Amino acid sequence: MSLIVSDLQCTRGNRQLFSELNFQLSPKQLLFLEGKNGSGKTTLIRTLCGLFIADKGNILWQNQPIEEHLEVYRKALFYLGHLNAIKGDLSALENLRFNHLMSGQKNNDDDLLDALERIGLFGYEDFPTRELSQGQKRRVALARLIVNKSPLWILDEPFVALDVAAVELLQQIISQHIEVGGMAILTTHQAVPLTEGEVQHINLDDFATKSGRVTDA
Amino acid sequence: MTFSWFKYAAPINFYPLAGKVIPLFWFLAITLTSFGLYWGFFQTPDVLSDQKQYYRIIFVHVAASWMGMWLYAMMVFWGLVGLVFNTRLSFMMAKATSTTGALMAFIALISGAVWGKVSWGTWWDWDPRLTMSLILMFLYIGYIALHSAIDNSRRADKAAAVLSLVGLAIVPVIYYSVNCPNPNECSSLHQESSFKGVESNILLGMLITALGFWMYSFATILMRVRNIILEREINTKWVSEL
Amino acid sequence: MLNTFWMILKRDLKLALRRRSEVFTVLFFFIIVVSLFPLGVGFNEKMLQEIAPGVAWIAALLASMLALERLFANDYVDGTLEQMLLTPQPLSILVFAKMTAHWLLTGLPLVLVAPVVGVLYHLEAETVITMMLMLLLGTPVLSMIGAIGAALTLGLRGGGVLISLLILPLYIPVLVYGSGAIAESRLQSGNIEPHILLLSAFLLLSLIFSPWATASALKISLE
Amino acid sequence: MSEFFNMGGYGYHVWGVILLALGIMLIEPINLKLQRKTLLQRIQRNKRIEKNRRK
Repeated sequence: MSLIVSDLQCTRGNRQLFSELNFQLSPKQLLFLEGKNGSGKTTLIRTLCGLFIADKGNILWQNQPIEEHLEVYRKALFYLGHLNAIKGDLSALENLRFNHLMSGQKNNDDDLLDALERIGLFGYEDFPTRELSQGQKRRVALARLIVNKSPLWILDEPFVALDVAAVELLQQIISQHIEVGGMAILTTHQAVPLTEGEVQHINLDDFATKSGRVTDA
Repeated sequence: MTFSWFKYAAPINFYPLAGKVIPLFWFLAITLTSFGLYWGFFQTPDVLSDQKQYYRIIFVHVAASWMGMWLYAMMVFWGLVGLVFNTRLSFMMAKATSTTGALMAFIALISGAVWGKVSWGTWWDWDPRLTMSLILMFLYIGYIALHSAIDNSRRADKAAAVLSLVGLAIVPVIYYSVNCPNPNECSSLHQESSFKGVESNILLGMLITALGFWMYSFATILMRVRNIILEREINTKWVSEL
Repeated sequence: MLNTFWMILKRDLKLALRRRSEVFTVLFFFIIVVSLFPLGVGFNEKMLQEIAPGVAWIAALLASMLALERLFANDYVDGTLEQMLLTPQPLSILVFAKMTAHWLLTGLPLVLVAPVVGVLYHLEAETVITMMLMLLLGTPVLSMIGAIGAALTLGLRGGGVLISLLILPLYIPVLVYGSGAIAESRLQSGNIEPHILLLSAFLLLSLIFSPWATASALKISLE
Repeated sequence: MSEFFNMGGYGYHVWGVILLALGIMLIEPINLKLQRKTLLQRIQRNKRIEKNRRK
């Protein structure tokens, strides 16, 4: 079970972002994506999720191209972007339950309530989330990580808008996920201390096409 | 040397090829259109059974409305090719076709209205043919509006292609509903064939003019596609070396 | 798969019930448009009866258009749509659930409020029943074709006006047969069976194709 | 000759349509030519900018 990316090349608009990108991610590995603004971090993440189609290259999950086994891949994938994907009119519990079920996981309200408690929302479970603060909303979204059983996590700037306590908690959650054999891809400058497993770094600036120009197809 | 279609699917190779054939299409367009119109005006009777000399509007009207419909189909075709094979050039072809198609639909609409004025005494009559050219015009406008509302050219191309496909799927239904608004009165729907009882001289004029319009459409579509290629590939090496 | 359908349908309905005003906006828009027409064209009873089918349908087209922009926009803005695209469920089921919710919230209320049109335009009971029947058959088509437009214009500036430009021409068959049947039912020898068959065929056609077309449009818009 | 242009009294309509159609069909390619000219100018400008940058 691993994610293999080979010879990936992506273009956004008329600008080629990166090319000849290769890496492999295996269980108990944590990958940090780095790069300047506009180096294509978000595009790469969207490509890895199968939302954006690359010009060239392969993304293999369990040695099979993801676009051919989308259902298998998406069951294994958990993605969280800048947006929280929560509805202000629904309560924290309702939001968590809906998102959890949608990603094809089993529902158990006790687990969900435990997760909300662990992320620090005890007592807020039934509040409409529009009444929560920015940081609390982010916590509702992050609570999904606690109950999630997917092996591959892709998190785009997960530490934004969190206070110190929440950052610590999230670091713990990620490190636990790695410990039990999970994989994670993160775009962040925040270090995550691991108890087990190894860390990879990829700087997209190293893969940028020199002049940022489209080469002739 | 074998001619490779795949080679010419790349804008860099297609651009010079298109440049070479454009004059040929212009030559054909001018010759055929002038010959068709000459035939239509000089080799045909002045008066048809019930219609006077104004019937000569049809040489333009029929050619333009055929082109309006054909170019829509062609636009959908290129969009579909683009969606299936993900080739940039086919999307550019679809985009280039849309403008010429809209102009043809516009000419068909105006000439149809003038025709209505002289033959029925009114600029507009809700006759199925005229109504269809109006709707065709709307479909072109929708395509162009959607394409120009999206900044990202990749999304614009694909979205417009899907829209045109949906349009093509619904056009037969629209056509039926316009031709037969009351299904009780047209259980045996049939559109009188445009060719029935038309004098062969007139038919010949119409066909040749339509062929000329066709060549004209190719010429302008290729000219526009060359512009689109330049615009979209302005950052590439080969364009900067032109 | 059926589970997913129910889940999304239930959530969309729940959300709408927590913001009831949005449902009523569409309904009152329909009633206002319908009641403005007589003020513009005069109160002649005969004429009102004549124009009622067309007016009711055009008001229905515009009302369902009004709510289309929001069909995916809210989920797009807060990231829910992106998450939905990433779930293992087939996107067309998801889309179909959202269309159904849209119809239940904007199409069905119009069917139920049709008798008001009957009162305002002096229509007979039979005509009103035909109107309700035709609205019942036609409004789902509006939601389904409209969803394609909503998906294509997702997140664009001025998306609302653009949708109408793209989608209104495609509504023509519904308008023609929907109002044609109502007009026909006012005749002594009126036979609306062919209208019903044609509209049902169109409904079936959109049931088959529109979830799929909308799903591919969403993928394009979110790429 | 004038009889021909008169078209049995429908001259304005017939020739109006023909002129309009040919007019549109003339303006379109001219417009495309102009568009092409500005594009080529832009490309030349880009080239100069590039050259100056290298110096």
